[in-house]
Amino acid sequence: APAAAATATPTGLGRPATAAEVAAWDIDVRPDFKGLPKGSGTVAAGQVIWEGRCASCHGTFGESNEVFTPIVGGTTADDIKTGHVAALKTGRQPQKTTLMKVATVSTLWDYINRAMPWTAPKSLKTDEVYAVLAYILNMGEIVPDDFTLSDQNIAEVQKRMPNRNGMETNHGMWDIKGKPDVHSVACMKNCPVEPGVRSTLPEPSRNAHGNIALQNRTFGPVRGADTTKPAPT
Amino acid sequence: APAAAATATPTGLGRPATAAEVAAWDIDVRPDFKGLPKGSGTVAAGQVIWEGRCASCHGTFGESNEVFTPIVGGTTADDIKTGHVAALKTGRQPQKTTLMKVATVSTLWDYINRAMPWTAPKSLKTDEVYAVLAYILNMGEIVPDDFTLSDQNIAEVQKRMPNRNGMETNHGMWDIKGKPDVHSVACMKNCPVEPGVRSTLPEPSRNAHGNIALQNRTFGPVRGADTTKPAPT
Amino acid sequence: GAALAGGSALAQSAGDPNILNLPEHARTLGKPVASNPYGMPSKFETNLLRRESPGLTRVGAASVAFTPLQGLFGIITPSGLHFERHHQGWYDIDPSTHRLMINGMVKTPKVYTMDDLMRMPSVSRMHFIECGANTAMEWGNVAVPTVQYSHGMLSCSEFTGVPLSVLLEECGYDKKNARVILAEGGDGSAMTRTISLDRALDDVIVAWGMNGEMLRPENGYPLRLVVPGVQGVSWVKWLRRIEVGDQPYATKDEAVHYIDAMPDGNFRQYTSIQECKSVITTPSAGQTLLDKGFYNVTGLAWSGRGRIKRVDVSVDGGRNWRTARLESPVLPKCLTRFNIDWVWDGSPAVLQSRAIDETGYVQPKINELRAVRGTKSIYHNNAIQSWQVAQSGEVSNVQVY
Amino acid sequence: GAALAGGSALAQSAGDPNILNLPEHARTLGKPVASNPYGMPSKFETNLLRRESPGLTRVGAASVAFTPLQGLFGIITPSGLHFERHHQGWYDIDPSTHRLMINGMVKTPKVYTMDDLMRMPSVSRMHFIECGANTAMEWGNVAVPTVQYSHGMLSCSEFTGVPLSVLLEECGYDKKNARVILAEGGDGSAMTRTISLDRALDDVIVAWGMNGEMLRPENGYPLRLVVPGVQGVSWVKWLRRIEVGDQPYATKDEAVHYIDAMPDGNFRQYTSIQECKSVITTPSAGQTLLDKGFYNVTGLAWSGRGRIKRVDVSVDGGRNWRTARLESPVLPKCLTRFNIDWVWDGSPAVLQSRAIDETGYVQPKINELRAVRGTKSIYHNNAIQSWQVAQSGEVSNVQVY
Ligand code: HEC
Ligand code: HEC
Ligand SMILES: [Ca+2]
Ligand SMILES: [Ca+2]
Ligand SMILES: [Ca+2]
Ligand SMILES: [Ca+2]
Ligand SMILES: [Ca+2]
Ligand SMILES: [Ca+2]
Ligand SMILES: [Co+2]
Ligand SMILES: [Co+2]
Repeated sequence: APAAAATATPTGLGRPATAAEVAAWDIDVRPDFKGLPKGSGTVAAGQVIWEGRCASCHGTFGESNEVFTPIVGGTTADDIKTGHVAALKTGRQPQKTTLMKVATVSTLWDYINRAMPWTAPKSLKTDEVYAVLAYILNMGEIVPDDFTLSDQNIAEVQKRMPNRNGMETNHGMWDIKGKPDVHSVACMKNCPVEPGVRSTLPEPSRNAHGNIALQNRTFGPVRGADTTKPAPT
Repeated sequence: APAAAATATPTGLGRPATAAEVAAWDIDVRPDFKGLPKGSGTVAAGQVIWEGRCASCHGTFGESNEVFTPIVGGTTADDIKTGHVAALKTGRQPQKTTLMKVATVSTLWDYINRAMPWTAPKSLKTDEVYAVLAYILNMGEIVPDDFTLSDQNIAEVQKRMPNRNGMETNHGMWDIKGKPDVHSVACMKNCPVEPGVRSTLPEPSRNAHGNIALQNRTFGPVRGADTTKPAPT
Repeated sequence: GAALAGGSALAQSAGDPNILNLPEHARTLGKPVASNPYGMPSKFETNLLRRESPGLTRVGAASVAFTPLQGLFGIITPSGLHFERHHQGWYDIDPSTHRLMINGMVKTPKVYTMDDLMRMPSVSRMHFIECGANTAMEWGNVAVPTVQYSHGMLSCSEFTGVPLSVLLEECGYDKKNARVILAEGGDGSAMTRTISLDRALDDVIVAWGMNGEMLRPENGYPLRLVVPGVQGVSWVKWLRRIEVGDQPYATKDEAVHYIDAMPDGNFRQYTSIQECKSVITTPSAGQTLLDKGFYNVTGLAWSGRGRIKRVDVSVDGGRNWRTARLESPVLPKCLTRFNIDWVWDGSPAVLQSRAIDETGYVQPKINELRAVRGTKSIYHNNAIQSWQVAQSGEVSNVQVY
Repeated sequence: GAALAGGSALAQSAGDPNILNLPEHARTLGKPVASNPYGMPSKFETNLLRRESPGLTRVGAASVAFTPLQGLFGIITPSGLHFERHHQGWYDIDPSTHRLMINGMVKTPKVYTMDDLMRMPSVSRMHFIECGANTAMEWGNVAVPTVQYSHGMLSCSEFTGVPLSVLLEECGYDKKNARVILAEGGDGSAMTRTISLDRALDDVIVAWGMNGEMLRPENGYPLRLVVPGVQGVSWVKWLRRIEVGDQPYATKDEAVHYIDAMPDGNFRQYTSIQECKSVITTPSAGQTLLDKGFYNVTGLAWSGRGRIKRVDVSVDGGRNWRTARLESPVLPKCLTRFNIDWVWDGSPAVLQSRAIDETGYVQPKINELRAVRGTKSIYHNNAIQSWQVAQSGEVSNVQVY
């Protein structure tokens, strides 16, 4: 249903944005670094920021999963060469860290700049974002201890991102007319079914969401199961 | 959309009602008096009930419009003869009372029995309903002072109801395929319009529902008018 | 909006402080999920409430609270703002004790619990409900200041329940002699209404669901009748009983009220169907336009006889009309939302909408309605509504035809 | 229900005391209208709430509250029970201070107030919103006890707003070179997502209305993007900015999350469309059937690629299937409610539903999905859901294929 048909009349509503307004809000940074402001920060300066304003949530080494999955870990020197994080294939590291997944360093710059620290988003200065990102990359051994990250050298750092070659977009889920990857058929009678029940709810999960009896109506076609007791047999 | 197509299977749900259950709930009384229980009550007994349990709301003579439109008034001896309440046509009595409108005495019996007194519905005994209805009819001069209303003579009383011939059902609003009575046409260009504005909101009504400014959002395409002040000109 | 519309003042300044100074919510952490396990509207939305019309009724338990149509969008009425009309107050009935009885001209009179009913084959349908007395106050002259009071006995929801036809079938209704059903409520008024068997077997639903959840107490929890296309009083709330019969019951609300006073002094009885109608909800009376320029004129159209086919809008009091866009879905006996562009040039205007349903019936002007039904009527005023826009931008309720 | 179903015990007694002893609400006066000017559900409905899944997330402001699908009807989600997913908490933003900026590859970057936007040509449409992570916990094995937690990041509403295409047109977007838009939120996370220009010009809405009233604060009041068919995270809430661009932005939530882990160790990026899916909501896991006999099996089906064409239901774990009834309306990128009869004979059963959309795509089994995408994925699990009914009547979450 093309919505453009909604009107033929230009409304003339809204007004031109001023340059200062666009500057205040247009903060996104793209993979090609369009939008990245000039600036720089050292690993050492980043460590100070990290320990003062980030580590309480993400851990001293970015390893904490107290508030979120770990940021650092699971990448190797070899990954930096190949641009493919090997652990993603082997499954050796089941908990995937940010550095294992992220392909584009711009993503981290953009996100830290717009959203971190979590309780005081947009409070970092530009150079502080460079610095703390330098420190994260240093923890991931992507940049050396004496590194200064800047708008001038970030494209070089991109070439060392461990999972920079780890993304593919040749799938059917971007375009509405894209080709699905899974093809099922709608059999109606005597359809093939593998025997037995292949997976059931683990017993400890039965009551892990509270008593389900209290999450259903007390009338109607069914009652919620009393999950404080084992399932009747 | 015929909903019957919803299922082919008889569900077998529900259970037969017992005779006592049907008796407890099947209280309706039809114009042909189907459903009317045996019993009787005098005008005199009705007056006692009326004055004790009805008059506080409806007035001693059923004339009050404190809680509702008046019950008694506006009918004449001639109406009782014709079965047409003349005041409905002349508009002499703008406030229409219950007795001016109601065509069927069963309606009153049924309603008083199911719903009155308002704060204690279904509290009247059968004979009490007969009695208080007798008294209302007496106030309307439909039955004499010494009358005893009963299931035996109520059909006779029906023949004296002032507006018993006042209803018509030859309209198109009962049947979904009924013929509408008003026929407009959808003129599109240079359509005939009577000149001027034919009616406007009386000034005292402007703020009679409170300040309309407080009944609209404080953003969006419009603002509520401040009706504590006169309309701007 | 207006204040900033010029743009030139702003272009000279650095810009809007609401942009230049990042708002607090962009710089802080918000509230956790499930802070409100059952959510409510914003604190900035408290002007839109169900409200009574002072003087219309004398007691609040036999009264009306109107839906604030002036601020609503689309066709679904938020359940918290669904209009209320009670005759003996409302209750919050314990569903485990609630019963539905079916009796009368049936092979087996039956009793159903909510458990029974909610196991039965169910349907979900969107329908409008309009009180037969909606717009009653405007039969003669203009009387009320806003669309909330002139048209707010109107709501629309998605209802879920078992088709009444399924229940009647299972009780073995008398196919040869039955003509009507009587629906009876469990409230103090034990509200009763006669409904034609034709309607009962068509699309009437014994409903428990409204807009995805159970009915609200004010709307009949746990069970009400949904009688699509028929006036709201027949949609009996707190439904306790259905009786199958062979003649109408002339209950109080179909023998003393909801009867239509005709010019000859007679009343029409058993007028049930809500005929085709529409109203512009924004801009509408009591609202003031911000400025000259572009506006989206929006409103609602509906018909008790089926689908809306077309809605036309006039901005010159009915001389010239343009056809509005209808939003989907367009469903039978359901509200249909319409929208149309309008550029206000700052001079006085009179806005009107006119709906046409699938039967070809055209919503009439108030004088056309009065030419047939006179001025003493109360119910079933489906006339074209006129809103006058003054030079000040203030919109008011008028009659123009 | 069950206890009284026999009938013979009752026939001997006089009957059900809930009928024979008139309930209090039949003998008293109820409450006045507008007792609650903004109404709430019955006090008997408090079991149905938005709830978190313990252990799923670590902090409530970057978490999920799930919709209680197990107790809902029809397709409209009550706004108070709409699922919540925030990344940096929610806010109740003052609309008078809220601004929308459009910039990037446009002739004139613009700023709109809520006043401006709500004057623009608006549309109202019903659409589902599903989080890309809905049913994520079930990719490998069964993990959660009820449909609230397995499928409850799913809601459906009627949205009202201005088509994004209208805004882009008026700002003069670069028709030759533009490929995508970036949508940005006004919250702490300033959530950003890339959306294809194709979607943006099709049916995307800059919306303020939800189910007839303004958006709820938890759902982006006063402005959110509605991106029909696309995963919920792209429906940016508290929308402050749209940038037109010529390449994707690889924002955090499309470069680190909402990416699909494939068996070869790669991720699929920019997977947006929610493919065809369905689930039976009643009876479902954690519910116990009252008794043998008739049940209405009901559920929801939806597709990000268009309309639902058909839903089949199996009660024997997928060996045999029957086609369910679809309730109207059946709208593109909207929930569709299905219903089907089932007589439970008291023996174990496995209930499944399978949806087919208008493209002919058939909802897959979990093993078919895993055969292509492996077991490490999180997002876009649209597999057929199995509910096992035990002899006791208790329903539980299983995988059968
Ligand atoms: C008070 C807790 C807190 C503090 C302090 C904090 N963060 Fe975070 N951080 C979070 C949470 C919670 C998330 C996940 C947010 C979401 O769900 O979108 C997150 C996400 C991130 C991510 C994205 C990780 C991913 O895989 O998505 C990065 C990078 C990050 N933080 C960096 C930082 C930096 C740099 C700082 C300090 C300048 C910082 N954080 C301070 C709580 C915190
Ligand atoms: C506490 C107030 C109150 C008391 C006491 C009361 N009534 Fe009523 N009565 C009302 C109200 C209010 C209505 C209108 C109800 C409605 O809106 O459906 C009404 C309606 C009626 C009507 C219908 C009138 C019409 O035109 O619809 C009749 C008849 C009636 N009452 C008779 C009685 C009788 C007989 C009694 C005593 C046995 C009684 N009332 C006691 C308040 C009262
Ligand atoms: Ca930009
Ligand atoms: Ca180091
Ligand atoms: Ca009867
Ligand atoms: Ca006398
Ligand atoms: Ca006549
Ligand atoms: Ca691959
Ligand atoms: Co009414
Ligand atoms: Co999500």
